[in-house]
Amino acid sequence: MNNNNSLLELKNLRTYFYLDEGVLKAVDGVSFKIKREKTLGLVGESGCGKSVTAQSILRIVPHPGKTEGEILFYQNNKKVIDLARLDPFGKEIRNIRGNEITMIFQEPMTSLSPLHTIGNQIMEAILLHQKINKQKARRLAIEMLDKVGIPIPSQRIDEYPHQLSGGLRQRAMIAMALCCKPNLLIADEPTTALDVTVQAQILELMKDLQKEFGMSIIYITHNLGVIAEITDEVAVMYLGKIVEYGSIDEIFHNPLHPYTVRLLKSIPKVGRKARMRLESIKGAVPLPLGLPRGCRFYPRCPQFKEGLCNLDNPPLVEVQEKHKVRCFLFG
Amino acid sequence: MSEDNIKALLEIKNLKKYFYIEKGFWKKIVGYIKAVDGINLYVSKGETLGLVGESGCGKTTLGRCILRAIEPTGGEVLFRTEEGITVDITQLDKEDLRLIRKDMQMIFQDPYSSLDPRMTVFDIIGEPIVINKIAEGKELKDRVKDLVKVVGLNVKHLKRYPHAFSGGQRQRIGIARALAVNPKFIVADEPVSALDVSVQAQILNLMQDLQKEFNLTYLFISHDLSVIEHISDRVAVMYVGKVVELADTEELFFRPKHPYTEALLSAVPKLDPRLRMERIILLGEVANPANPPPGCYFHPRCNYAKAICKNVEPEWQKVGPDHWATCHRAGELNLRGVT
Amino acid sequence: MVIVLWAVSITAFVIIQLPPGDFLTSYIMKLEASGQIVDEAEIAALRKQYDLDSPIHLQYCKWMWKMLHGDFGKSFEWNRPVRDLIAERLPLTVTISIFTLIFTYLLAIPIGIYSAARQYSIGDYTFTVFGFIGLATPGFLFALILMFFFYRYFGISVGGLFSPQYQLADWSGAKFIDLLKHLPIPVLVIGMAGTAGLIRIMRGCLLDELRKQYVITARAKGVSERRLLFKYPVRVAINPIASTIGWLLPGIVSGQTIVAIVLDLPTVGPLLFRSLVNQDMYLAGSSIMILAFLTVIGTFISDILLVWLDPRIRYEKQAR
Amino acid sequence: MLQRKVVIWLIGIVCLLGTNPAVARYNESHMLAKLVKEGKLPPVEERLPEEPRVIEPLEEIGQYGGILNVADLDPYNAIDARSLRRHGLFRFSEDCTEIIPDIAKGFEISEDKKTFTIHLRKGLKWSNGVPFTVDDILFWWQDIVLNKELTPIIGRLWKPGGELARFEKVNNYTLRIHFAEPYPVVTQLGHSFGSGQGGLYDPKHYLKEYHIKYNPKANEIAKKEGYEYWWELFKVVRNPGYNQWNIDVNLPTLDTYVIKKIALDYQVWERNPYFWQVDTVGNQLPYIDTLIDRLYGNQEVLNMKVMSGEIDIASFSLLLSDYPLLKESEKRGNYRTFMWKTAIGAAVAFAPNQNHRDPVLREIMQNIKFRQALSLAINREEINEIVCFGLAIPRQATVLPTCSFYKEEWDRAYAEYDPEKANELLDKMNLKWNKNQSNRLRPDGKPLSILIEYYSGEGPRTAICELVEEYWEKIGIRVALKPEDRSFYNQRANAGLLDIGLWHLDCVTELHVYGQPHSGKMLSFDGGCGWAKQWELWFNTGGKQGKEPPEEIKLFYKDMEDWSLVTTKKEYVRLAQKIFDFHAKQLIYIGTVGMAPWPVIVKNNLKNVPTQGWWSWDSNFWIAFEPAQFFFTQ
Amino acid sequence: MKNKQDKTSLEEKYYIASQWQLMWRKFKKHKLAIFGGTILSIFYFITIFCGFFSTQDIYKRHTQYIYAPPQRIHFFDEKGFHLRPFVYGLKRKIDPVTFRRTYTEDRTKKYPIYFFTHGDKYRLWNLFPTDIHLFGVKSGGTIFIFGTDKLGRDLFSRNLHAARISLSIGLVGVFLSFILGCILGGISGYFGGTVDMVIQRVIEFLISIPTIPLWMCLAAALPPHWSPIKVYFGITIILSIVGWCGLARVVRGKLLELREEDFVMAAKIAGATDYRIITRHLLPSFLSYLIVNITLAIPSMILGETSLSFLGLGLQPPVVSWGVLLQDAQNVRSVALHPWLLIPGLFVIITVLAFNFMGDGLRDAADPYK
Repeated sequence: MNNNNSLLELKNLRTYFYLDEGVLKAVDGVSFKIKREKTLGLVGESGCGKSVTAQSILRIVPHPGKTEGEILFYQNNKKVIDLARLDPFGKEIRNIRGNEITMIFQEPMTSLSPLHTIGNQIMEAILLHQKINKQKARRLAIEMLDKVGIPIPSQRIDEYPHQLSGGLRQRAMIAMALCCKPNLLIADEPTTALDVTVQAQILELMKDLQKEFGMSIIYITHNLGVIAEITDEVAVMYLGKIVEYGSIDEIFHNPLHPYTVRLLKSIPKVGRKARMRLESIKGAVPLPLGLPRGCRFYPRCPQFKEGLCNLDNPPLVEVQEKHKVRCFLFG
Repeated sequence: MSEDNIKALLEIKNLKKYFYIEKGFWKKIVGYIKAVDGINLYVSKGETLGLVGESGCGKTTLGRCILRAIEPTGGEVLFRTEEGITVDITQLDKEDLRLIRKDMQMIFQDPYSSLDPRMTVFDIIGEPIVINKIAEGKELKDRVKDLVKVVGLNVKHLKRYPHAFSGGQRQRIGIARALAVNPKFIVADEPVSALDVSVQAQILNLMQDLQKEFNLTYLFISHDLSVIEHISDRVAVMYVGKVVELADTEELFFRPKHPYTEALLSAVPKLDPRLRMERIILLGEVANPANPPPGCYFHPRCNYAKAICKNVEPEWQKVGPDHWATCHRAGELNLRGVT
Repeated sequence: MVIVLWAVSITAFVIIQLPPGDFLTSYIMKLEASGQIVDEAEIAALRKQYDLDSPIHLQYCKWMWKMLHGDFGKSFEWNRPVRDLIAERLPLTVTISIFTLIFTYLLAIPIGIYSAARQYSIGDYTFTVFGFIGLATPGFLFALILMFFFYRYFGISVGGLFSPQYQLADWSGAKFIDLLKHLPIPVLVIGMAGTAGLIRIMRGCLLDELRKQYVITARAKGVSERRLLFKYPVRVAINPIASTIGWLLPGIVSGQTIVAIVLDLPTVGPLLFRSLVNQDMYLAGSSIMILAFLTVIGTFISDILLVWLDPRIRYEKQAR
Repeated sequence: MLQRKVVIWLIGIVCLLGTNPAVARYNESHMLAKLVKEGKLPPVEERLPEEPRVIEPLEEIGQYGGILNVADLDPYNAIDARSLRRHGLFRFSEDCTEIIPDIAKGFEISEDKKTFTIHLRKGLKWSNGVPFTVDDILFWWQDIVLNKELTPIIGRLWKPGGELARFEKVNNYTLRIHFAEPYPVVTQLGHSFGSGQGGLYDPKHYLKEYHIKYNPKANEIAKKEGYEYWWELFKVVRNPGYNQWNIDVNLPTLDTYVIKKIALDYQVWERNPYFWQVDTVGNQLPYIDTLIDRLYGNQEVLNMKVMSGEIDIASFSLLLSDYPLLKESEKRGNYRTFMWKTAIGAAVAFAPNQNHRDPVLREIMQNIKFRQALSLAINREEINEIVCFGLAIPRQATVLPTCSFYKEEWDRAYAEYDPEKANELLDKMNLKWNKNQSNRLRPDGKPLSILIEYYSGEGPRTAICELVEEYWEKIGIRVALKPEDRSFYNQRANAGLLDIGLWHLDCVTELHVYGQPHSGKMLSFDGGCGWAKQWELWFNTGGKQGKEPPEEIKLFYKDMEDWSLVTTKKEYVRLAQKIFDFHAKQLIYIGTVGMAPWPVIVKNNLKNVPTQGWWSWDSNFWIAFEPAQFFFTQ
Repeated sequence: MKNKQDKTSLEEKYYIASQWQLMWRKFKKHKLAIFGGTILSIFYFITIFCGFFSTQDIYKRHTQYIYAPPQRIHFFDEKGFHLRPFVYGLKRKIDPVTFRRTYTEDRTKKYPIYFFTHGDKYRLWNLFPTDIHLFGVKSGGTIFIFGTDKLGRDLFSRNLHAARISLSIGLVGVFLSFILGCILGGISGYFGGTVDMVIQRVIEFLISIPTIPLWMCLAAALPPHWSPIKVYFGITIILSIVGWCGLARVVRGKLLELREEDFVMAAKIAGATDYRIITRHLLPSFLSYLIVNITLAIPSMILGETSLSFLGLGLQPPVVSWGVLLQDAQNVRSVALHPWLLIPGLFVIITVLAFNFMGDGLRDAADPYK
């Protein structure tokens, strides 16, 4: 756990949205570390705050949102920057965005401007962060496109997003994210909108590229299968908080938090005896607006203890090395 | 297929649905998308037939064609009524269609757009009952209440509007609506894909329970192989408007005969980090149904493709007991199933 | 398109035939009003000369036939070929229209962008209210008030597009400058309503676009807010607006007739109006046809423009 | 500045001294003098006729030069510009009591009123230098009027008693016109419209080219110009002068100015180098070199142009109601505003339809008491006050006091405001009030109501109608107003479908009140009101169609016929008085206010314009004030 | 605990809130829209009782007060504040040179304003004869809040009565457009095919005809012997003939969009007839959009009426509408000397503005489910 090995550290990150209806605590005290060249999986159901966490890191939370806490970014030159203190519209953060930390999104169609060629959009990222001329940037972009497996990149570079298929578009997005050789890639559900066969292609590609570029990845998804496939460590989020955090093996083979346990059991698994009854979690994920006191999961928790869970918020306890749980069962 | 005809509740013969591509002022037809391209299937009473495939393969269109929610271009959809009469749904007039629809219902993918936001839960669930004049007045109320209980919703919430409910609850309302007319056959079009994982299990369980309780027959459409495997008795795999493989669930998952099925199975991420294995990575993406490749539509991505695959369209052939596939090499290949 | 134009041609013909009487009746009334003596005989002769005696459908066929050959007929009132009359008015009409367009766009687009970027700011509200007032004021009233205002407080006599000394002069730099001096009021009045509408459209479009995912992508790339605004959403939002140029042009030509009448601008609108009042058949009919043609063509241009501006549509069409 | 003025004055004095008509030395504009020097024009002495018309300047001898800016609203009614430059062989005096020779040197009417002799000026030339002779008049008569294609039917004016007039050329400068019957109406020829170009003469030398009789190729020329027949093109080229905007630029003229340029919204006219008028010191007129007529699209822009001083002289297109505004802007616009009288007998005259289709209403309308009551119920003083600033004359609809046969009592006949008496008259007619005293009832029990349909243009009709509506409602007549389009109103009037006709009463001056059947409103059964279309038809068809009028109307008709054939002054006055006595008694037309004032705008530096005058069509507007002698002080 | 109960009942209220209740919730947040709506309700309310609110008969002339400027209402005089407002008498002077009438306040004559006074007789809704007016002065005095016109008629009262026609012409015209647009747009959108194409072509054709000639031709086609009431309806028809095209397009577009919604499919599968689908599902769904469009179409009708009147094609004098009143004002003379004649223009602007504000708010609230 020495600092040299860390790339990014979140300390008590809070992102609240101040709405007319009340304060929406999308991210409420999230802390974790990402090591260099490792992949962290951020998993949770819709509304758990995983995407907002990613946006908070880059400081691109949409309008009524406010970010507090610390986001310590260990740059290559051993400088540490607290991203949370930067002006979200300032130059410093802009120099980091798309350069040292990059991001890819779920919907590759809407994430690319429909009116600009993919080359234009990739080159923009290059030209913003590297002092090279347009021709060089173009060559670089073609090279990147080639790397992400787009056939005939010198031709494709001048095409518009809608001319590409979903898989190719996502590849282009990845090319755009990687063209400045970032230290950290935040992938926000990059394969959710894709077919399984294409998803497999993209996952494979990302693994290869990680090896090649030696970057860290924060991989955000709701699909536990994908998490199992690609990550080294996993943080399970529920309603703005991390409820369990551990290595991939621990999470899948020794889940502790009732939520994680139930979640894993509720998913049908290929190759199991069919038509078995699934275990499910009662109720649904509520909106993180005006939440009850106590553990956020207790209304749905089968192991809920009256007078304990509904009064206090359980702390995140390290039960084992590399395995933390936020539950009174493991206090 | 013939030996199964007797117990089939529904039989689809050579069903086709082409969408025309129109162009210009005069709407000249310049081509067509073969969304459903000559499909043969049957569904037995009480079973769940899973229909799996990637986006754009035509599975939703097939589901809708069966109910004639959209007009099929050709083929037959034979349905056996309670009285044991077999009717061709594609040939029915409006009145008869309305009658037969009492027996066939649908559950939709999007729990948001499938409920009219301007109607209360009571009205939504009661609508099919009123339309088909099954009950009215107090009887209607009781019936709706029963349905609501059956799908696990609070009876007190009948006056609420859909906007008061979460996705899972909405899907329950949708199911209650489908059940309102006592159907025998339900087309479930991706009923869980828009839901959260934890809720998805609830709905799947509910559907299984209901199947038992009401002796329902499902055509379950999904792109998620794990869900399909979980719920189906038999599975049909679709690729670009055609069914490429059909078999019992276990047979298909463990002994696939079509390379596409194999690839599909291989591509599904396993829920176990220790099982990270070598997968079969297919090249490219699903073919464009408006402009499919010649021969076997799958051949450009197929690892086993031979010359014949590029030119000749493969036949729908029986490759085992209750196992059909559309592949030239289905007999010779030994493909890897789920391990 | 051809069908629409054909239908318009019939309608145009019916329109000019519909009011009671015809050109000759109003012509004779005018003569009598100014004290001329017109006897029955002359009227009969004129009827024959103007071909008003033949059945309407024959008149129509004749008119169409001539028009298809590029002959728009002769204006009864001015006794000159319709083509010449319209040609005399068209350059200034187009000039005004173009200036109005430029004015409208120059004003509306930045304000729209500002309003969207600073939604719910004081500036946004101010522009919104002003925009709506522009939309709500009847053009003729505004024109009249403005005209008097300029006369009273700046001593500028408004109306027309030239000062007396330049009206007769040939084109020269000075004349052009004189024209520019006279343009602001008509352009302001004509452009007013359109500007207000455009601001609303621009603002709405932009607000929609600003919420789109690709904006976030660009932001995540490290693009600055200003560049972000202009390179992406503005570009997208301008599309539907830019493409309206096509049908805005005929709209300005025909729709602002009332303002042109009040300000006495030497444009096609008042000419058309006058010809309609006097039932100057060929002039009115041809003007209507030309305007309708402009509209149809304008729509067509708009479509093309949209295709040209938006690669999505461009390729969609190609793909199909 | 001062120096310059002095110099100009000196030049003026020199001119005065040097130009004595007796010496037959003439002066000309610098503009023309230059052309003469360049040899492009013969000297002024050669251009002027032997006896040019000498005009005595109103205030002073003028100065040459300047541009006269005029504004009009309609190419057909470009009256200001037209009357500033048009001329006829004759013109009427300002008050329309006399005929004054203009282009012609003089005329005679024979004792028996059957022969009309015209004397032309020797040496008078068209604007291109070609001499103007009797042949030009004969060309008009023989080749235009008598040409079947150009004039299929000849108007009644030239057929007194049904027989065509006969034209006799005595010599190049003398013409005689013979009529079959005594024909005093021929004085109508004295009107400058009637005796102007296209009205009595045309440039033969120019138009020959387009006439089939003189040029067998005329049809081909017409075809080349896009016409089917020669006469179509001929008419266009000849342009009798209705529409000022389709004049052939090359057409020779005798008018003050010659057209130089026509655009859609303006015209440029330049002085006629052969113009045949001189002032008392021998300066060839006009003083002003150029006339520019601008066509404005609407009244308001025209007003603004006047107010900002861009227009030098204006009247026809102005409105009385704008007077305060115009007057207040005098300083800014640097102009003077005058109020002239108009020769209009009644701004609005009502004519109850004597041949109404509804028999009940017809009977009421034909009852003289009813018409008297209508007239008595009108508060003319108030109308005058509200609509005309109190400057018009509240009067009955009748001829102007300038007429030699005028009687004051006509003016006052039933013109006082006396609603009580009106009510009394209606009571006497047995038109009873309804139960709640709001409306009178017709004999058949229906409420008595009148629909006033009217053309809303020309003068303050709407304002007056709104007032009259109220006056008549006070005496129990329900009135509805319906403004209409002009052509539609005329259709309805012509068909005799109106309840009550309404028009302004013009043609009430001495020389106009009788004469042309169409213009003498008081002598017609129509007068723009269609008040007796059935009777008119009866007279026109000799009793075959229409309805037979009562005896008194037959008598009235006979008087009118007789009046147009009188030969002695005494008889003329006697019959006229008989006719207008009848009018005054019968109230065929019910007047409101007459001789309303008319605003006239003259730029401060424009001189020799009278401050007081008659503004009327009858005297052809400006022409009665010799506009050629208007000038700008430099 | 009580708090919680309140909250749940509030939530429950939200849950059982229908579309219109939700729209109202959203609409309430739009302050400008509420403002616009309030103004319009006031206008319409006054319009309904215009006889009562106006001070006099609209045809009553005051020959002594032609073109009198608006009279100021005072609370203070030389003696100080008075609770009862009053007006001073008017003194007329006619300029002997320009003949312009000028009016000054005659401080010696004071006319207090009384409420619910008896004045000119009128018939409320053409039914009940009465003479009660909201306010007025005792006989002998005058009260011209908006001044007088060329015949000395009270413009305040005339404006109120004009509002009746101008405000209703928008409603009636839009109602006609609405019917035409709904039926034709509905047919076009729901059934599609050839019918759709024909209707679309008709719309295109109507749109490509320049408005003014179309107006002129239609206005000329009105039988001239029609009474003012009929002309009024004729004008509304003219305005709506142009107006329905836009509405039909909206209806069609919305229908095409809604037709693809799953709940329509669900109803179809449940066996619902076309009629039921249209009336129960589609119509309620786009009704809110229609209302928005209608709200935004009314102002163009009102402006259209003024434009028609400007061209002399609209209503004519004995009838009073804002357009007709503006006819008197559309000249330099009025702008310069009698600017109060322009007041109807102000009313037009305010009304159109209010409609637009309200429409804006409605548009935001139209789809409460997004």
